[in-house]
Amino acid sequence: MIRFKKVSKVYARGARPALDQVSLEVGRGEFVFLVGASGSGKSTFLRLVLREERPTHGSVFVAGRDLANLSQWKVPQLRRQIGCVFQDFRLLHNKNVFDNVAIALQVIGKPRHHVMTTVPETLEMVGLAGKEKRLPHELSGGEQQRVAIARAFVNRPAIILADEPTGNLDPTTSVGIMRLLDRINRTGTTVVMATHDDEIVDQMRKRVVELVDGQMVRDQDRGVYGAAR
Amino acid sequence: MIRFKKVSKVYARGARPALDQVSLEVGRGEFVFLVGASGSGKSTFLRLVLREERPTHGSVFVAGRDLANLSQWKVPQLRRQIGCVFQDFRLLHNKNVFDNVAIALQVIGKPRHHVMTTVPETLEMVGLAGKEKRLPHELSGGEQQRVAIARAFVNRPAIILADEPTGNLDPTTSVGIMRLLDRINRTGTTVVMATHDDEIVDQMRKRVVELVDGQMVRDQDRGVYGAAR
Amino acid sequence: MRLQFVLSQIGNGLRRNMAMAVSVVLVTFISLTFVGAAVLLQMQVGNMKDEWYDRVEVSIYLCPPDSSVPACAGGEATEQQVEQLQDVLTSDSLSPYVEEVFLETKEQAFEAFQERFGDQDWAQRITVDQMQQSLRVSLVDPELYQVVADEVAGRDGVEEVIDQRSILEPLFLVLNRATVLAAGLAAVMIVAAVLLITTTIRLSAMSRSRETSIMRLVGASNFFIQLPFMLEGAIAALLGAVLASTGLWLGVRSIIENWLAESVRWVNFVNTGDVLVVAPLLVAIGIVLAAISSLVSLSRYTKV
Amino acid sequence: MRLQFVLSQIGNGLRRNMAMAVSVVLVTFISLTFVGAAVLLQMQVGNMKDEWYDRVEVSIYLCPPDSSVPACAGGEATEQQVEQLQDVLTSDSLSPYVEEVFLETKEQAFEAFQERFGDQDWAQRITVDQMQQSLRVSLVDPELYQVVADEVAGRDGVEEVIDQRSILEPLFLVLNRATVLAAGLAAVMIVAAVLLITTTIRLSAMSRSRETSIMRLVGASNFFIQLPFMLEGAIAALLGAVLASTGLWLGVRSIIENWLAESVRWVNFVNTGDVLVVAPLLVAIGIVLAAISSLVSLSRYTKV
Ligand SMILES: Nc1ncnc2c1ncn2[C@@H]1O[C@H](COP(=O)(O)OP(=O)(O)OP(=O)(O)O)[C@@H](O)[C@H]1O
Ligand SMILES: Nc1ncnc2c1ncn2[C@@H]1O[C@H](COP(=O)(O)OP(=O)(O)OP(=O)(O)O)[C@@H](O)[C@H]1O
Ligand SMILES: [Mg+2]
Ligand SMILES: [Mg+2]
Repeated sequence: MIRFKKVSKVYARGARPALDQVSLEVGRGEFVFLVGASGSGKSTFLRLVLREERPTHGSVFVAGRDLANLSQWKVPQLRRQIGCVFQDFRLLHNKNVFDNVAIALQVIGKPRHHVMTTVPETLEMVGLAGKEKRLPHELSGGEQQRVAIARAFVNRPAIILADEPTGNLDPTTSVGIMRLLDRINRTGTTVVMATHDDEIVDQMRKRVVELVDGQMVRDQDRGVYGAAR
Repeated sequence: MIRFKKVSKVYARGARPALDQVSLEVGRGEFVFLVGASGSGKSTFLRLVLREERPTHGSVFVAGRDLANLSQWKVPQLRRQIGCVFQDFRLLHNKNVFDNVAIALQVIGKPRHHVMTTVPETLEMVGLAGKEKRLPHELSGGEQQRVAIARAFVNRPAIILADEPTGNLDPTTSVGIMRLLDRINRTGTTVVMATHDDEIVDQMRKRVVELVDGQMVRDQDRGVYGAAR
Repeated sequence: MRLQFVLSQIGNGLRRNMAMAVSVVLVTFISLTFVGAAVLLQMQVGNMKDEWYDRVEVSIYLCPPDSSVPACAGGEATEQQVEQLQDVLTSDSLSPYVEEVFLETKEQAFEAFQERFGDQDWAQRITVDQMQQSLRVSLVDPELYQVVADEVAGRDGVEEVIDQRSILEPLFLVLNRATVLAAGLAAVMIVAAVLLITTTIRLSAMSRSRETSIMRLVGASNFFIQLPFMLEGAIAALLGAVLASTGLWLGVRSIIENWLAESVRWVNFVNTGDVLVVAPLLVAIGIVLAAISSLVSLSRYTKV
Repeated sequence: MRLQFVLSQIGNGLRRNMAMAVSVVLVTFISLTFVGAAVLLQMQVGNMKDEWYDRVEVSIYLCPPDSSVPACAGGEATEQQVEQLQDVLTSDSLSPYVEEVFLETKEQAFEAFQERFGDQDWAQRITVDQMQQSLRVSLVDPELYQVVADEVAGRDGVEEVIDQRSILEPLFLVLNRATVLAAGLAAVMIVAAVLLITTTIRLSAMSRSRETSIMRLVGASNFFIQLPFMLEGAIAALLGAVLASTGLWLGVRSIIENWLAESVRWVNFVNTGDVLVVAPLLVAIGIVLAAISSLVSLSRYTKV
């Protein structure tokens, strides 16, 4: 699903690379934790998959396509196959829960009846049935993150990228979010999640990829957070 | 140093209160952890101390002053006695480390020679000596948070408020930041820190105040994160 | 679903940057008003040239009895001299240039004089004899005045040859200067308008950067993201153009049709009909301005 | 330390919103140019009133030999009639209104006529006898013309009484209408300028909201946070005012001093000196505009 071939990324001239010769393959339906200290390049990895950035060296393949050959106007097509979840939720404050999720279908031109059936279905799945009319600030942090996950998942993408989705949440709420992502993963969706949260990683026992200063130092099946320390 | 007398805060009409009848006293030189689930009112508590918000009921006293009687133009004076640290660092991206710290002295009109001596001193203390000329993105997350702490501490405030200062940092880096805050606390500065990080709270064994849905449910000396669960 | 979504986006944008949208409308309004005014002034110049250059003639003033000009030392022009001059003007060498020759007698000159100055007190005491005979020559091409003048000037009985066009030149000079002034103001204002529309779009993009980044994240196409911004600019520019057309129409109606055209009857003024011709031009300019500004600002502020 | 800090903030702000700052300068420029033009036009009207209303007189035209007016049925005004009229004008009842009475003889009228129309061909054939005697009365208060006219009109030997002021009225009408037009354009542009400055400050505040919130956090006073924004607006407005003054100066120099004043010598035109009087006014208006806009936008966008 995602393949990195000796990918390096240098942001500013002369700075040390944010990613350094990373080669990695993530198969369909896998669940991968990306761990590493702050600044180790986790977000950079995810941005390369989304083609928000282009690699300085090496090539990135997503869903079988070489992103280097992808012309600019086809990037939206790529992104429709990828759902994103962030630490800060990134919801629209002035739109209610339903609209926040519906926007993902509206901008890609889905017909009205499709939106009307799919959105409630997805909200039901993430456990927000009955809260369609609430505004984001009327929800708890955990609920807001569920809205964000619903938005990422509503058009059934092949891949979900999550950048520290539990970073703003307390431990109890975090566990709920992890259960939800695990459930989505079981539907066959590939999930790549960057995180600092050692408890969660240790508990889930999934594949763990560790970055240190942009280099991949560990790729462990059913791994734990701190193994390399 | 900080005294809350039956403080309630309701944001939007009809919503449940973000803080509900909270009474609390924090003495000079204390170190207090504010814990609670997402949306339990931790940030609201800190915003009330900073007078970014005004309480709906009750009164807030900071450094002996009743914030209700504080006229608008005296608010800056209040803030000069309070240093703030946030999860997202809030540094100026286009200014280097020195300038980011110096701004806290410049805006309150300190003379040049005072800036020139105090800033390097503080940077030395937080362990950033020699990195004065770096821009924020050339630093690791932990180092950026140290810059933010230096800025909060550079004019020796009586109080430091920290809103999830380790939320964006990996466990190892977080421990370093906590040591630094502890050291600042030992100089006699009152520290109030909102956090989700159970490991850190359990490890430090300081006073813990827990909020649940805006209500104070626990105030424990040398407490742990999960005691009330 | 999509159209409705785009429309709601535009509504949001305009409402959020109300002050900005109003100032774009006003500045476009003023700049296009000047463009329109410049065009109308040039139409006026064209009108007057068309009308007058056809009618204007070369006047060959014939010697009066008591002229002080040396060429008239021989006294009043004789009938024979007048006939000779008419022959010269209709001869083979000049006839290609001359369209018509016409002798204005003293009586005719007196009539024209009374028509122009008749309401003045002293004019009533001017007599027919104080008037002067002249040959009025209309030319095939008014620009070739000099050929005729060279041939006729200095002949017996000719006091002075005058090209009536030269009397009109100062008027055209004033009108042309006014055109330049209006065009200059229009240019400055258009620069301001382009900068403004650019900034409006930019402001709009900035204040909606969260929405935009989220839309990009969920796979909205570039066009879909940029369309609302472009339409916002275009709507504002369009409103400005409509206001400018209305302003010009009202101006022409009140200043020219209801006032100047009443008091100065001998000029063929531009009218509100001409404004209707200019209006589509203004609208087109407004839309082009908006389009250019959109391209400039959007490529910078909302890229994928 | 503080001043330097504020200056660097302003520099940053202006650089970041270059397009916006330029459009504020241009729009302020144009709007203040119209304000200036309106003021100069009114100065021109004032000039001309001062100069001409003092000089204008009531002309009492005396009967010529061959007048068709019934009052002159008795033929040319006799010397006795003229003396009687002079007596009336200097009598106790009229003397408070009349400043000076002066008899213009036919010769003097001829001279004045030749001076005005002398370069026209037909004027050279007008004789002294065709001119007309008149009494020229200058009034203490030109507004009280009617008192004198009522007393004198219809007496023997008086053909017509004319208030010269009425000849000037159409000219003043044109100038006043031009003033209204300029003032109207100025008003629209000033609205645009205020909206623009407001939006510039707002844009500036938005694009620096991170800095601002951080400065607030570390205890910067409101004034210290808002000062750079206010100064940005003021600098832009000031530049606009300076440009407007320069524009008016150049305009007056090239259009009036080098052109109109050369060709129309009988009018006391406004000059570049007057522009220097108007300039400080424009600067003051610019600064007031900026101040108002700042107050409006800053209270909304950078509150503590
Ligand atoms: N836009 C950018 N321009 C320049 N340098 C950048 C940029 N984004 C990230 N970097 C640098 O690249 C490196 C890797 O950053 P990245 O955000 O990928 O780390 P991360 O693992 O996500 O860290 P965190 O846990 O703090 O989110 C860091 O040194 C950072 O300073
Ligand atoms: N500006 C605001 N307007 C309206 N409601 C708000 C606002 N800020 C916070 N709230 C609401 O007040 C409640 C408490 O919010 P607060 O930010 O204090 O919680 P918190 O404990 O800091 O949560 P977190 O751990 O997510 O930061 C929440 O229900 C939130 O939705
Ligand atoms: Mg990251
Ligand atoms: Mg919070």
